[in-house]
Amino acid sequence: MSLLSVSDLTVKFAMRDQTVTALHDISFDLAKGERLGIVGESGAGKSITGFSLMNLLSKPGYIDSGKILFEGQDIAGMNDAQMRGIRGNKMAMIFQDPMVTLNPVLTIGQQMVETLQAHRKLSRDEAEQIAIVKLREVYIPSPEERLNQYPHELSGGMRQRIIIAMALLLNPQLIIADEPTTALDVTIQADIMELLLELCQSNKVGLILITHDLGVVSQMTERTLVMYAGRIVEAGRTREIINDPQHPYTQGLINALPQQTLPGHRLKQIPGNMPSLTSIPVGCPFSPRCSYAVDHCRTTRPEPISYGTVRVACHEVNRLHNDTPDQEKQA
Amino acid sequence: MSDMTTSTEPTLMRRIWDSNMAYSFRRNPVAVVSLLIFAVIALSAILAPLIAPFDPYDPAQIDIMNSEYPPVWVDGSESQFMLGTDDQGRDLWSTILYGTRLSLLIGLCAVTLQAFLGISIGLIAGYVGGRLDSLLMRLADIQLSFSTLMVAIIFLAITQAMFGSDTFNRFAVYFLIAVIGIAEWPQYARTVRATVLAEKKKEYVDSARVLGFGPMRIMVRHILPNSLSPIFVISTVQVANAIISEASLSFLGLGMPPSQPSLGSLISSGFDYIFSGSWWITAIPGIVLVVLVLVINLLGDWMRDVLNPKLYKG
Amino acid sequence: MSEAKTNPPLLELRGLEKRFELDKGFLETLRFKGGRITRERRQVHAVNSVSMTAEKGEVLCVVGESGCGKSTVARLVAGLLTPSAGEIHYDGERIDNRTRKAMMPLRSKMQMIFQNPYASLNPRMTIWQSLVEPVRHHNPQMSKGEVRDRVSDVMRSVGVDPSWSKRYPHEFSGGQRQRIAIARALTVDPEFIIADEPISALDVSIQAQVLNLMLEAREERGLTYLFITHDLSVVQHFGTRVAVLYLGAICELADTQTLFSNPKHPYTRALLSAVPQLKDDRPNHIRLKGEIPTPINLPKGCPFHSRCAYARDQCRMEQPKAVHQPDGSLVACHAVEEDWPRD
Amino acid sequence: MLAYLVKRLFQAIAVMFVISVIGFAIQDNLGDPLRELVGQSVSEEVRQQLRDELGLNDSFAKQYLRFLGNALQGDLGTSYFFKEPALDVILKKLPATLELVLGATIIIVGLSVPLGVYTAIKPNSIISRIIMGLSIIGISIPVFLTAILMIFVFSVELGWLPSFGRGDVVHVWGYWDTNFATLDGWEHILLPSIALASIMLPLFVRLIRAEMMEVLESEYVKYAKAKGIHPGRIYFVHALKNTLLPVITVGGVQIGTMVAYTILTETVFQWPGMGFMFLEAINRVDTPLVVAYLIVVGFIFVVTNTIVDLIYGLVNPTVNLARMGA
Repeated sequence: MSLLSVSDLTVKFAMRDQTVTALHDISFDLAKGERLGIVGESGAGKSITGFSLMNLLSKPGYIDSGKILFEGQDIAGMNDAQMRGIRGNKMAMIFQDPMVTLNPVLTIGQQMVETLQAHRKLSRDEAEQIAIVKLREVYIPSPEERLNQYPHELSGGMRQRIIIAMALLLNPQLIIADEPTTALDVTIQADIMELLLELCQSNKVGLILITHDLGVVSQMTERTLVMYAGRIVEAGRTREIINDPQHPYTQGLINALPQQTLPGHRLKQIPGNMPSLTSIPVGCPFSPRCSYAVDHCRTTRPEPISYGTVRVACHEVNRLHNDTPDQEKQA
Repeated sequence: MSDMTTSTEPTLMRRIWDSNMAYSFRRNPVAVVSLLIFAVIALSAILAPLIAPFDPYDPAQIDIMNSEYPPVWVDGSESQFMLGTDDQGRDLWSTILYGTRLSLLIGLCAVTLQAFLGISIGLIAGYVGGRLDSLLMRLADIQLSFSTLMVAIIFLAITQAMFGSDTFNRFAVYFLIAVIGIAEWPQYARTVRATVLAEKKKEYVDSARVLGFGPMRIMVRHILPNSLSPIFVISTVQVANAIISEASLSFLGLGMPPSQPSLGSLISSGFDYIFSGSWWITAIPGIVLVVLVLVINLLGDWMRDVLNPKLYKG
Repeated sequence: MSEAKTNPPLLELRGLEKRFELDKGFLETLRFKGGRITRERRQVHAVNSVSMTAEKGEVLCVVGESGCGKSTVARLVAGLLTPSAGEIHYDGERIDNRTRKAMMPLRSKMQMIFQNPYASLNPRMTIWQSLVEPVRHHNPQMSKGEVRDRVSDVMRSVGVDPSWSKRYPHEFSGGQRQRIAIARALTVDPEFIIADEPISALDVSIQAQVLNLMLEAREERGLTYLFITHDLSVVQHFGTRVAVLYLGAICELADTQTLFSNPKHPYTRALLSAVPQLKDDRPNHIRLKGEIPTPINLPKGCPFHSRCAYARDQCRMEQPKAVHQPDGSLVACHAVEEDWPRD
Repeated sequence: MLAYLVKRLFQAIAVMFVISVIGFAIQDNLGDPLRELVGQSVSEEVRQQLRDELGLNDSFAKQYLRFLGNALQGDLGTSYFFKEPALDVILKKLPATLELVLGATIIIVGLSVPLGVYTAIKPNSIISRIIMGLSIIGISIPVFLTAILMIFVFSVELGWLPSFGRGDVVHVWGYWDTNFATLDGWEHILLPSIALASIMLPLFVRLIRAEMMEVLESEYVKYAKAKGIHPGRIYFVHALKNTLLPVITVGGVQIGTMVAYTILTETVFQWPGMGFMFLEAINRVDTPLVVAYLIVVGFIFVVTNTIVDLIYGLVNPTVNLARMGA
């Protein structure tokens, strides 16, 4: 049995005079200890997916339909009290910006101890001992002293390490990391990613890594979901998606990277913009920007189909695959 | 991109009607009712000379024998005085109309003065920064910590003592406008400065500087229009506060004289008679004052919810 | 760069420095130490003795991590900040000490594009107003028709639909706004553009659009760019020369190709290795010790010594000078200078 | 820490200096001390001589320095009306005012925190709506009107509570008589305290609510939820502490406003405090007393503001007093 099984998850937002759908029929599985990347640009719905898994959508968002089975239990239908037993305990989350994630008026120790005490009957001393062990695991120098420090006394990279240590406190089954290094510098980013990978592997923790950076996904995960306008457009093994993308959007995303073009030449850009949630086109949401789009694409929404080992939501995937050299030329 | 080019340009009226602000106004019955009540009060105050059955400033129309008649729905009333009369025999309804006119006039003028001073000082302090900024803001802090009312009381008390009460009474309106206007400038200055500092960090200001625009142009054309939301919000609150301040000062005998009563001085003169049972001289102007201030505050609240500016706190 | 000998470079920075005072006012400088009150000023050393040149038509990239002073360099060149020391020369003339009025003629030659497209346009002005304002300001003699033509031309050339004119910035996406911001800079027909992280706030697919636009503008108008970024893959693609900044000082300055094929400074090497690569599964970057120190009251010696695996006593004591290498690059490192064995 | 204190002390002295200049300017321009001393029947020659003796012909600066010197020794002049040192007159009235402010502060602090927190946690409940509705009405009623209304209802109509004065007070120490020792004292202080609190309470409820709602939207509260922390702990440990920080600074400023409002409440309730005294002194043109009041109130403001700043620095870990010092 898989650790996490999401089926037909649909999330809506009740706006001023309409209800918009932020996630459409998201389905995926995650095995125990597996690392999954969710890639997409801003507005694709990747963060909303992350928060839905924690049942932590903030108003006016809500889970409209679908199931989120975690260890066989449906999280989507749980109330807050039931969720509290899971959050931080079996499922932990790492937020994007370490500068604002920690409470500025509580010490690192207080924030770590409270997490432990929320889920286990532990004295403060016992909890602090566990906290120190975990801080050591993330290579925080002199962890005993850190416990008495306030967040503002530490650098961003240090704080993100502490947040990772906090996520590991209760040995969860799954960590959801929402752009964990976007707010950090390049050299620190690489360190944090390496640390996260190492810890997930050694503790056999499942990881869902939400990011916009294909390079990060490529280094960190075994499987990848590519999202566009609230839908999964392509899902499969990371290596295959990076080396041989099937969906025109995934192809466009990879080809648009400067590394994919000779220096000084025009980049292969995807024309147009990501549609806003209120004006998602009928048919395939990517059709207005897609150079392969035919009439059919603009009227009928493509369902995900298996293509080789990946699943792709594209009507034209067969034609496209045969045309790949062409596409290279016209881009 | 295509949906941008095909849609036609809406007219200005349509734009206003469709705007977030107009929409939330229509959806908010409290705001609509408040605006209606405010409009009624403001209109009757402006038209007081036309509506009022008596002229409370005309001694010939006042007869001390008519004093302390209760309103018409109470026993012992006189039908020509709808809301009764005050201690000097003035028709309360007419006096309230004139009093509201004075209260509103002082409130609005004082806020205009505050806004002028505060916005100029706030803009300059925020834009120029440095020593001038710290000096002005320390000054604002000190004045605020003393509270408007305190500054106003001291200032008015001293002017009253210096000029004597006759001269003071003659120019009371101007003194009140001046003192409430000057004493409250820090509220505006701090709010404007805070928004200017926030706006100044934004890149459109840098962009304007790189394009070579002068500081005046940048302040007035670029920064000021973007600082309007908080100015609108505090302006409503400030009008309400100015009206309360005027009433409080008049109540203490440092504002409008009884011969030319504002709502506050009317309440003050009625207070002496409250123990003898003539409650209406205090109660009716009191209700008018509270309703007036309340609707302004409710409008301010609504505006704060819609515009949601980050106001200066502390 | 042999032609540089005959003509002065378009932009030249000589020993540029910028320090920010941390303590405002006399009272804040007071410290209580060892039973006595002493006066001590804390300064942020944002830029330390930076010298570099940009030839006409070049794309000079400045890379580094946050706090390395790259944006400060951009703002100094743009005249948004005044240098604490050093000189800035443009087209052979010194410009850092000019008054606003004296800068005016230069303002139409030198323009800037900013990072955050959501903040770089005045939200209360329509696109048309935003674009017309600079043209009118710099060309008061122009007729209405000429202004209109100039603005319309620029709009078309950057792919801004003229029918957007009456709209306000909030009606556009980030990519569209950045186009408009570029259009605004181009309305005054500049020859030199300072671009401060112009694409880092944008999505990948949009980044490519904006970079292409900037490439086109360079070809069509013969622009010179000072391009500030933290993204090395963009540098490799777009830049002709690169300056790597660390704690406000230049570590390495070289032609893009040279730098990417043969990085010499230990920091440049670490930076290059930290970029996540698409087609390899495992990160194998050079791990740096610790984190970037704060630029307050810099320690002496090489600014990078606290994180450098090769640091020796000399690195802790004296700051390395930038030295020309055989392949034309400029490197500030004792190890490189004296050819210590590395690895 | 010490340097921070020294810094605050410098600022406080600067403010007191400004106040003393204003005070002296008032004294210099308002009323003629000679007339108060000798009346009108004295010849111009004698007047001039007296002026010289009193130093009234000295330069402004010299006179100010003398005024300052006296003030530092606790001599703020002699009240024309009471014929006593002005400072003594004020110190006698001070406890009554301070007890009134204390009563109001207890009401404000005791009610604003729970009400503000409740309305922030459950913004849509009926009780919250009622509280918010009442609070905006509260803001809209001037203090003196609240006071009059309460007198009318509780004293005139119901006859439950007294409408003026301090009632039975018990002597404690020095000039200090307290209301809090007898039932009658409690009855007398109740209405004035409520009236004084009536304008601040809604302001604080709304401020706490707004701050709390902002904090509840913050990333760290969301993170605490994601860690499975109990809502009670999130509200009262994570959110409340962050909420109260800005409230403390506002509170400091509001103390000034509160002292000003004592003038209004004391007038309505004829409370024998220094606000009531101040208004009487103004009507009697008792200049030394007016000036003395100004200086004493200024002193109170400066002290409380300094204390509030220090508390803020101690409570807020991101303001590092030690670092500001060392």
